[in-house]
Amino acid sequence: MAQGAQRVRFKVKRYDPETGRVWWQEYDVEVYKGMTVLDALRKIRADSDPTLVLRFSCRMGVCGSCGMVINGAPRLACQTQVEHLGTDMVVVEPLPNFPVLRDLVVDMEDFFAKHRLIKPYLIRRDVEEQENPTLEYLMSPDEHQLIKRYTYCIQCGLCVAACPVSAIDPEYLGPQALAQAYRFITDVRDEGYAERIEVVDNEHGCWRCHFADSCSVVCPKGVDPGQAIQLLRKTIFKYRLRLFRKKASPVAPPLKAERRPGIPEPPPRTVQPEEAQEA
Amino acid sequence: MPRKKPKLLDNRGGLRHHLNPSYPRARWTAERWAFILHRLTGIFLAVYLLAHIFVTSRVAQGQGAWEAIMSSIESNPLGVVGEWILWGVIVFHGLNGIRLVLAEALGIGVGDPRKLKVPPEPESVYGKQRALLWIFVVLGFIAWIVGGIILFGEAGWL
Amino acid sequence: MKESTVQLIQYLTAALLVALLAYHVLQHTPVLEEGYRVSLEYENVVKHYANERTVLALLLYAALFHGLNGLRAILLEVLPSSAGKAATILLILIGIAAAYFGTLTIVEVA
Amino acid sequence: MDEIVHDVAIIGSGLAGLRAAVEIKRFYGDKIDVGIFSKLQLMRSHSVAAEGGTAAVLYPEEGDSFELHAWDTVKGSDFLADQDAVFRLVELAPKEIRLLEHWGIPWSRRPDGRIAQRPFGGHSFPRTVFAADKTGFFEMQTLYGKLQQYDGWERYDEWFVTSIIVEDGEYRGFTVIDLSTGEMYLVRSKALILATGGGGRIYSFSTYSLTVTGDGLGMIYRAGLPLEDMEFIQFHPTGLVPSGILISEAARGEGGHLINSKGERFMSRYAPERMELAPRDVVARAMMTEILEGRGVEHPSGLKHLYLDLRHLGEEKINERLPFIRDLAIKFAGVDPVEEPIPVRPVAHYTMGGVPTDIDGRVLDHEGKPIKGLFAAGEVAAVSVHGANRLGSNSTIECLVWGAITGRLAAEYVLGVKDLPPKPAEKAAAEEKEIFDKLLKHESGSDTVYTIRKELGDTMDKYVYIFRDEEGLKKALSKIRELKERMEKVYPGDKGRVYNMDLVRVLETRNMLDVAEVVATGALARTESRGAHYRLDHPKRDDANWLKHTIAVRGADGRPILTYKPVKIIAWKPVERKY
Ligand SMILES: Cc1cc2nc3c(=O)[nH]c(=O)nc-3n(C[C@H](O)[C@H](O)[C@H](O)COP(=O)(O)OP(=O)(O)OC[C@H]3O[C@@H](n4cnc5c(N)ncnc54)[C@H](O)[C@@H]3O)c2cc1C
Ligand code: HEM
Ligand code: SF4
Ligand code: F3S
Ligand code: FES
Repeated sequence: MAQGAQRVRFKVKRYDPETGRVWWQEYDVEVYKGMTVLDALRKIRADSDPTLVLRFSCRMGVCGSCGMVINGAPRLACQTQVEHLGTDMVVVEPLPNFPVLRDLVVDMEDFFAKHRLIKPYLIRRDVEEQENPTLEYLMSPDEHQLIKRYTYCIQCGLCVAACPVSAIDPEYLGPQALAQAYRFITDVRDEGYAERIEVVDNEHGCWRCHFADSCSVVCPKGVDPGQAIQLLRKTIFKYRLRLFRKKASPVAPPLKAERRPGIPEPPPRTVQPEEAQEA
Repeated sequence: MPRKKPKLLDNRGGLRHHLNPSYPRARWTAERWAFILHRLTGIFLAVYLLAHIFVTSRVAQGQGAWEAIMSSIESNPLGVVGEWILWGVIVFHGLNGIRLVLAEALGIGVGDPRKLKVPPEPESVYGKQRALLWIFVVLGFIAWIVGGIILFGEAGWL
Repeated sequence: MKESTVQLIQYLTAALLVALLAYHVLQHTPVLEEGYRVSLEYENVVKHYANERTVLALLLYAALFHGLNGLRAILLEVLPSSAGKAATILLILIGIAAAYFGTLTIVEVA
Repeated sequence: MDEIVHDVAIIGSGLAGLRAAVEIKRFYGDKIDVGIFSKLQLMRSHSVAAEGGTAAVLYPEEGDSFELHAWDTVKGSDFLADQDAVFRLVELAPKEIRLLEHWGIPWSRRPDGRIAQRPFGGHSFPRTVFAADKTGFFEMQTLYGKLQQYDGWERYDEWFVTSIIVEDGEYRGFTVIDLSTGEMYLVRSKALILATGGGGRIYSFSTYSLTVTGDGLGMIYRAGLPLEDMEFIQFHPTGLVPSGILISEAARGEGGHLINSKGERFMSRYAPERMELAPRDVVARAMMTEILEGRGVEHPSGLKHLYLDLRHLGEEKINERLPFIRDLAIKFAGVDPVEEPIPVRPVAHYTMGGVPTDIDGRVLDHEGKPIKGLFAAGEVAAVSVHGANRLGSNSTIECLVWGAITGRLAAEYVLGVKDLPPKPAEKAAAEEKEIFDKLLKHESGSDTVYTIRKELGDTMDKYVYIFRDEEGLKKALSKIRELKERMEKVYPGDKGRVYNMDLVRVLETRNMLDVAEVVATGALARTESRGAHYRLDHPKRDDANWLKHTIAVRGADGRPILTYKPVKIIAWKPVERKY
C-alpha cells in the first residue's frame, strides 16, 4: 500500500432487534498504515453512521471485547490491521454460535455460564490456609509453564465461534471452558480435579470435541484449547483407571536469606508518632 | 426481579459450519478436514456394517443364495467401484483413527504445553500429530491405489 | 455409564479394530489367498467362517459397538438432549438385533 | 421506572470492584446480597490493561520493610500523600498478594518456587510482584474466577450508570440503563461501593482503555460531592507511538534503556543514580525536555518520540519476562524489540486524584464529613496514597487493599441498618426525563460527540500536559467551557433503545467535560510544581503555601469552587526530592 490513504470498502452484517431486520451495509473508509479494523469501524461510527454498534474497550488485545468475524474468520478487531488483510473489501459479521443482540454485539451469557460451571478458582483442602495465607504455595517456574499458555485466555469467544461442534450442539461446553478446566486440573496448587472431572465428563462435555483444532488456530492469545482438551481427556482416563495421583503443592517454608547488598535503610522519621498531626 | 430480555437473533453456525472444513477461512486446518472426513467415513462404515451383516447372513442359506447376491455385486460395475471406495474409506478412517487414538486418548503428538513462542502459537497444530496425519494421508493413498489395482485387475478392467 | 467409560471403549475397540480389520482384510487379499475374487467363493468363505469363528465374532461386536456408538456421538450433537437419549436407546436396540443376526450367521455357517 | 434492590451495590468491576465483591462474599456469604454493575462485561474492565506489577513487601529477610515501602511511596508522592493511608497500604499489601496466590493467580516465580519480584521506578527494593507482563489481566482473571465460587450475587454486565443520588448527606440510590434492552432502572441499596476507575480518556494520547471516561468522578461531582487533587495526572514515560498503548515500566525494570535521536542514554543527565528507574514524573519530564530541545524523532503520524531500547536484554529474557510487550510492539507498531528499539513518548496514564475518602474508604463531603452508605475504592477514590505522583505498581495494590476494606466495611454497615434509604423518586424521574424525553428526542446540529471529544482530547494534550503554564491553562479552560456549552446541543445520533452506544458516548462526554474542567481549574490555581504537576512559570515546590490537597465542588454556576485540605503527615516531613 502506498504511503497515502487508500479507500477500503467495509461490508457489515447488521441486525436491528427493534424491527428484526437483518441486512448488509457498506461503508467506504480511508485507511492509513497501521489502521486496525477496530479503528476503521470506530471511524465509521464517528463520521457517518453512529447507529452501527460493536463492543470494544482496551484496543490492545487484552480485554476480549472485540471478537467478530472478519473476512470469514473470527478475529479480534483491535488486533487485525486492515492492511494485513490485503483485500479491498473487508466483510465483517458478528460471531457465529452466539445469539446476536444488535449488529456486531453478541450475547455471551451462556458462554460465561459454562465457564462458571468448571469452577475457575483454586480448590484446596486447607481452606483455613487458603483464606488466611501465611506464605505462598510453592510452584516452580517449570510447573508454572505447564499452565501458562492456558491462563492467557481472555474469554473472547473466538474459539467457540470457530468450533464445528459448538456450531451444532448448543449444550457443548466449548473449547474455552474445557481448556480452563484443564488449566486448573494441571495447576500444581489445585486439588479440585475430582470435582472438575465430574463437570466435564458427560455427554456434552469434553468427549464432544473431535480435535478439529479450529479453536486453536483462531485463538488470538495462543491458548491452544485443542491441545488442552486432548490432554484433559488423557487425564480423565488416567483418573478413571486410578492411575492419576496428585498431591497439591505445600506452603513455602520460611525464607532464610541474607540481606541483599545495596538496599538503603529508610530515613529516620522526622515526625514522632505522638506528635503526628496535620501539617 | 426478573429482567427484561432483549430480542436475540439466533446465529448458530449449524450444519453449514459444521460440515465446512474451510471455516474459519484465515488459516486452513488439516485437522478440521480430517475430522469431517473421519465423520463421513465413519457414518459410511456404520451403515455398511449393517448391510454387510445382512449380506453375509446369506452364507448361512447355502451356496445358491450366496452366489446370487455376490454375482449381483460383482457383475455391476458400480459394485466394483463401490468396493474400491469402501477400501479407501476403511484405509482413511482406520489410519486417521490411529492418529486420533494417539492424540485424543493418549495426548500423544499434540505438542508440549510448556513450549511458548512469542507471540504464542498453537502447538497442537505444529505437533507431531500433524506430521503423522500427512504420513497417513500418503500411506493411505498408496494403499488405496494398490487396492484399486487389485480390484480392477481382477475385474478384468486393467 | 460414565461418558468416559463409553469413550474409553470406543478407543479400545478402535485399537482392536485396527488389528482385527487388518486380519479380516488380509484374508481376502492375494497375501493370504489366491486373490480377492477367489476368497469370496462359497467354499472359501465357509472355510474362513470355520477357521476364524472367534475373530469374526470379536470383529462383529467391536465394530458394532464402535460404529453405533460413533453414530450416537453424532446424534447427541445434532439432536436436543431428550431426543439424544431416545436415539441412544434406539441404537442399542439396533445393536442387539444386528449382533443377534451376525452371531446367528457365524454359528450356523461354522 | 422499575426498581432493583440489593443490600450492597457495587459500580465498577475492575480490580477494586471485584475485590470488594469477593470480600463481602467470603465473609458474609448469603447474608448479604450483592449487585455488581458495570458498563462493560465484568471481566473486560480497564484493569486488565495493567501490565507491570503490584508492589508489596514480601521478603523482609532480604532487606525490604514496610517502613521502606512507605518512605518510597511518600517520597514518590512528593509528600502530598496522606501518610496514615500509606502505612495502611504497605501493611496490608503482602496479604493481598498471597490471597491472590492462594486463589490461583499465576505469579511469576523464583527458581525455588517462591513469588518473584522485579525492580520498578521509585522503589528502593525490587518489590514489584508480577505475572509476566499482564499482571492486571491475571489479577482480574483470578478475582473474577474466585467470585464464581459464591452464590448470592447478581451481575449486571453492560449496565451504564447515569447518575448517583445523594441527598441530605446520605446515599439514596442510582439510575442505570440496561444497554441490552435500553430500559432504565432505579437501583436502591443500603450501601454503594463506587469503583469506576479513573478518567484518563480526557486526553487523546492515553494508555487507558477507550472506555475510561471518568463517569464515577463526573457523577459524584454532579451529585454535589467534591473531587480531590484532580490536577495531578500521571504521564507515563513510555507510550507506544502512535496508539498510546502502554509499554510497561517493567521494560525498564528489566533493564531497558531510553535513548534519544543521537543514541544517548540521556537519563544520566537528569537522574544519574536511578537512571531510567527514577519515578515516572521525573523520567517523563526528562523525555519531554529531550523532545523539546530537538533530540526527538518524528513519527509518520506527526508525533515526536524517543526510543526504548531492549535489544541488549536478548530474546530469551524478553520472551520470558516481557512477552506481551514484544507481542504488542510487533502487532501494533510493526517493531520487534529483539531487533529494533521501540518508539515511545510520554502518555497520560493515571488519575492521582478522585473522590475524597477517609482512610477506610468512606466518601467525604467538602467539609470532611462521611456520606452515609457511600464508599469508594480504586482509582476513582483519593484516599490519597499517591499524592502528587503515583509510584508504578502501587495502584493495583491500592485497588486490592481498599477493595477489601470497603467491601468489609460496607457489609458491616449494611448489617447495622434496617431499612433502605428513602426513595429518591424525584431525582430519578428527572434523570429519566432528561434521557428519554430530551436526549433521545432531539436531533443535533453539526457538532457530534466525536468532534467534541476530539477537541477536548487535543486541548488537554496540548495545554494540560507535562509542562503547564498559566497562559496555556487559561486557554484550556476557556476551550473546555466552550465545549461544555456546545455539548448542551449535542444529542445521540442513534435513537434506538437496544445497545445504544451513541447515547452512552454522549453521557460519557458530559462526565469527561466536567472532569477536564476540574483538572484544568485545579492546575491553574496550584502555582507550584509538585510531582506530576509541573508549572513552567512556578518550577519550584512550595511547601509553605501548597502542601495541601485541592478540593473542588461544583458551584451554582456549574463551575468548580476550590478549597483546600491539609495533608496528614505522621512520619516524614517534606525534604527535597532527588533521585
Ligand atoms: C495501561 C495501564 C497500565 C497500568 N499498569 C499498572 C501496573 O503495572 N501496576 C499498577 O499498580 N497499576 C497500573 N495501572 C493502573 C491501574 O491499572 C488502575 O489504576 C486500576 O486498574 C484501576 O482499577 P479500578 O478497579 O479502580 O477501575 P477500572 O479497572 O478502571 O474499572 C472501572 C470499572 O467501572 C465501570 N464503570 C465506569 N463507569 C461506569 C458507569 N458509568 N456505569 C457503570 N459502570 C461503570 C467500568 O465498566 C469498569 O468495570 C495501569 C494503568 C494503565 C492505564
Ligand atoms: C480401523 C479401525 C478403526 C479405527 C482405528 C477407528 C477409530 C475411530 C476413532 C478414534 C473414532 C473417534 C473419533 C472421535 O470421537 O473424534 C472413531 C469414530 C467413529 N468410527 Fe471408527 N475406527 C475404526 C473402524 C471403524 C469401523 C469399522 C466403523 C464402522 C462400523 C467405524 C465407525 C465409526 C463411527 C460412525 C465413528 C463416529 C464418527 C464421529 O463421531 O465423527 N469405525 N473411529
Ligand atoms: S481460548 Fe482463546 S479464543 Fe477461546 S476465549 Fe480464550 S482467548 Fe478467546
Ligand atoms: S474446534 Fe472444537 S472440536 Fe475440539 S479441538 Fe477445538 S473444541
Ligand atoms: S478491544 Fe479489547 S480485545 Fe480488542
